[in-house]
Amino acid sequence: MITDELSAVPGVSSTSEQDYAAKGYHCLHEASPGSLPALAAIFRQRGFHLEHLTCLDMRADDDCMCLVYQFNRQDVPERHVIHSRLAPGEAGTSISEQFIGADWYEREVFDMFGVGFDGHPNLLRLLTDDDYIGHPLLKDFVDADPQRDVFAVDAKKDGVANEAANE
Amino acid sequence: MTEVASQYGLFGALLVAGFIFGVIPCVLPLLLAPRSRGKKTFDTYECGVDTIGSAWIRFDISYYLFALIFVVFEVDVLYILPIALVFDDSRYVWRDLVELSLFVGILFLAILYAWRKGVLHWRY
Amino acid sequence: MSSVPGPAMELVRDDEDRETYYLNMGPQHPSTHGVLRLRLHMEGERILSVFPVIGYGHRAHEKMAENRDYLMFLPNTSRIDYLSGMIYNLGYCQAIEKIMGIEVPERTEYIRIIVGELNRISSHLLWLGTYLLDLGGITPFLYCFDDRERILDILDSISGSRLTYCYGRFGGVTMDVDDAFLESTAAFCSYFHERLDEYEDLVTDNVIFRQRTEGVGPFSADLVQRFGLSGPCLRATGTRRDVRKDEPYGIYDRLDFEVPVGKTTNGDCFDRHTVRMAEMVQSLHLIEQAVRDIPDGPVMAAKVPKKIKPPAGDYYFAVESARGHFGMYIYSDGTDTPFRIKLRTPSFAHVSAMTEALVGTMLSDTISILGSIDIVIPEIDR
Amino acid sequence: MAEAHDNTEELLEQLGPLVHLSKLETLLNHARANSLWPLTFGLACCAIEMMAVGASRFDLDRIGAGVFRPSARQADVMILAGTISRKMAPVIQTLWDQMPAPKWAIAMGGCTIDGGPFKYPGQYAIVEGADKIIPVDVYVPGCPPRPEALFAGLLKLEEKIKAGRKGPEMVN
Repeated sequence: MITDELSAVPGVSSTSEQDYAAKGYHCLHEASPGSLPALAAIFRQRGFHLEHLTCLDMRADDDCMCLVYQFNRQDVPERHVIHSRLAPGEAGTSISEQFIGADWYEREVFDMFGVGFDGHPNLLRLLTDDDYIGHPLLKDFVDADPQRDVFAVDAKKDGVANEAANE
Repeated sequence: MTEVASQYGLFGALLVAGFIFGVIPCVLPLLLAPRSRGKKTFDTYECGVDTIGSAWIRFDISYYLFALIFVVFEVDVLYILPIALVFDDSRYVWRDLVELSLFVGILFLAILYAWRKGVLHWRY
Repeated sequence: MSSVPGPAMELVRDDEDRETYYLNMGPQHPSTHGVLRLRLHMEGERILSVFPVIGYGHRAHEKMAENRDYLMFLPNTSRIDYLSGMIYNLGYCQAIEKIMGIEVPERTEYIRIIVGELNRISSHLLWLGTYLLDLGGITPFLYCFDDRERILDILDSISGSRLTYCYGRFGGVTMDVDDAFLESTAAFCSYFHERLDEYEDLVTDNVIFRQRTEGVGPFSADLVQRFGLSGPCLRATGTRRDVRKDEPYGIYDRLDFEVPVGKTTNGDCFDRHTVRMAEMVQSLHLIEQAVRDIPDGPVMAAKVPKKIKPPAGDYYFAVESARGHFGMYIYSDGTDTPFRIKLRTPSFAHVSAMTEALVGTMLSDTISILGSIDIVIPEIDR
Repeated sequence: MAEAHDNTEELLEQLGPLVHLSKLETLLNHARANSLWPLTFGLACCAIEMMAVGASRFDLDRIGAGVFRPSARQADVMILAGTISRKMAPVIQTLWDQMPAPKWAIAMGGCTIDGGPFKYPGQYAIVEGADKIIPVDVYVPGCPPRPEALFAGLLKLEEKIKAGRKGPEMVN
């Protein structure tokens, strides 16, 4: 386990072993968004790969957007989950230099949650239309007109309505 | 003289029939088929999305050379059909066979030449 | 124009450039296996850079999970990757059983092995048929689908559906299997063994197939690590990694089967093909063992809580689907509706790897590589 | 159906043939009905069942509809097999415009009828029903519909064509 090496990275606030049988992963880390590239570099050298990266919209209870990174080895299973809390509106830092696969995961988090990533080469929307307004997986997302007539030639026009609804 | 005139007459009739035979399938659908026009009907079809950038670019030479090789065999077929009509005398079967294979063989040499020169190897 | 980092930096084409052009291998294309769009920046037949545009199959599965309680989300799981619908469905059930600590009777474990591996074979058969269709061989598609129909008949007889099964429940399965099911499965296994040898002679040793796949689209170990590939694409590069062996669920640890690995370790299309063919053989072994030693007994756990309310916290559970490592990251806030379910699907990583794997190949090789990684679109777009 | 398309007058103009010969047209309709060329157009799960219909056991070639044309320019019937996502709707509209008349549309599966299993309050990503974007001739319910159901849908479409429907008339 490389937990000691990971916790040495500045910005990693807590590291706790987890009961793998119940939780499904070995180790949980709390890390600040800034320390992610350094952690990713360590994982990269140790032969880990990024299993997935997602976001939790926790603005309701403790007013933060929690990024969840998950790394795992490819020969012996050793799963590390990293929670990195962001203030609502703060941007994370991209780890696409170390793991180019993260490029798409970050674009998906941006598309679905609106969390930007500094240093990301082309932060575009991944799954919804390029000119889609609003971030659907947020808890308080309201689609202004769910079945708006798909012929709405002026997507911007109803985009504004969408934005107003989401203010 | 009438002998020759009827020959030309026959040829002229054949030509006109061929032309009509070609034009009818083009004109008939214009009259009989229903038509539909949409916003994107006359755009180029590219998997359902709009094309990006123009296609007026300089293509690689190997496309052209491949087309040439096709033309070699095309001409070959063009000549074989009339020959098949003429070579119907059963006494000279072997002579006809040799003549025809000579003709096809020479054309095939063109393919061998292109092959040896590496036209078929796709460089780019 | 956007730019993708790394060697697949997209060359932005300015207007004076008369040499290169953009080609949309777009949403409606016979060999993208669904609605995937690849924006290829090409010069002649060579590809300079690829920018996959996905989202044409986005159906908001994860938003749906936040609107449904745990049981109502169950039928949805087999529609994420409809080719391994049974594996996904049972995987979701096993995840909730592990979180809630529900014990599953012995007989159900064996049934889950049988139907899961049958589903894997049917998915690989469909891949083989459509892959050869991409490469130009029309008839193997008909043979593979004919065999696949036999599997669908078996699975249809117990679960009632052919493709999107909802056969699993938390704590067991809905229908018990009878002897007729077991006999037909055993008959299928013996029939399918010779059939696989036929496919080996007809397809694997076919010269044209070899030329189109050997050495085409090799995946380096570095690429596999940076993109996080899994399943046959990972095993083709020689890494012996399979969720059924490394993090065993159900009774996979009790049954013996090997994890096939690519012969030449440069992980090209031919290796992916041989790995999938060998996996079908291993699945047959698994099914035969399960059919042989299936015990009698109930198929539903005795005590299953009416309302599933997992304790708050986050959990991760992974199964080995036909395409690779399918994982569910479930974040529960203690209520009966999940706070968030992240579906970690294998094809998402495989298509993102296309930005690098396709650079420099010719268009016909692109179709061969794209077919060999066996993608299912709603699994990418979720 | 009329109000769903009130702003599409300029989008799709459906004109009948210039010359109407009724006997000839019935003959043409029978010919069209028995040689439907579907567009290979799989969106999601129903596409697999559409492939199964085209394969050896259910074999669409028995009714002459087995020739799947990848290009929209050569297809007669568009079988919408799978969920229509919002990003895909303009593409389907483009493909429908680019298909030559006479053309027909079959909405296969619950998603193309009214959103099917993906219709729920928070849904933001799909078009609930294929008739919101293109005129549909035959609806085949099921999730996915069994191959026999799609077969029945195609036979129903053939009946419709033989009865002289050039395509879904756009009542604007």
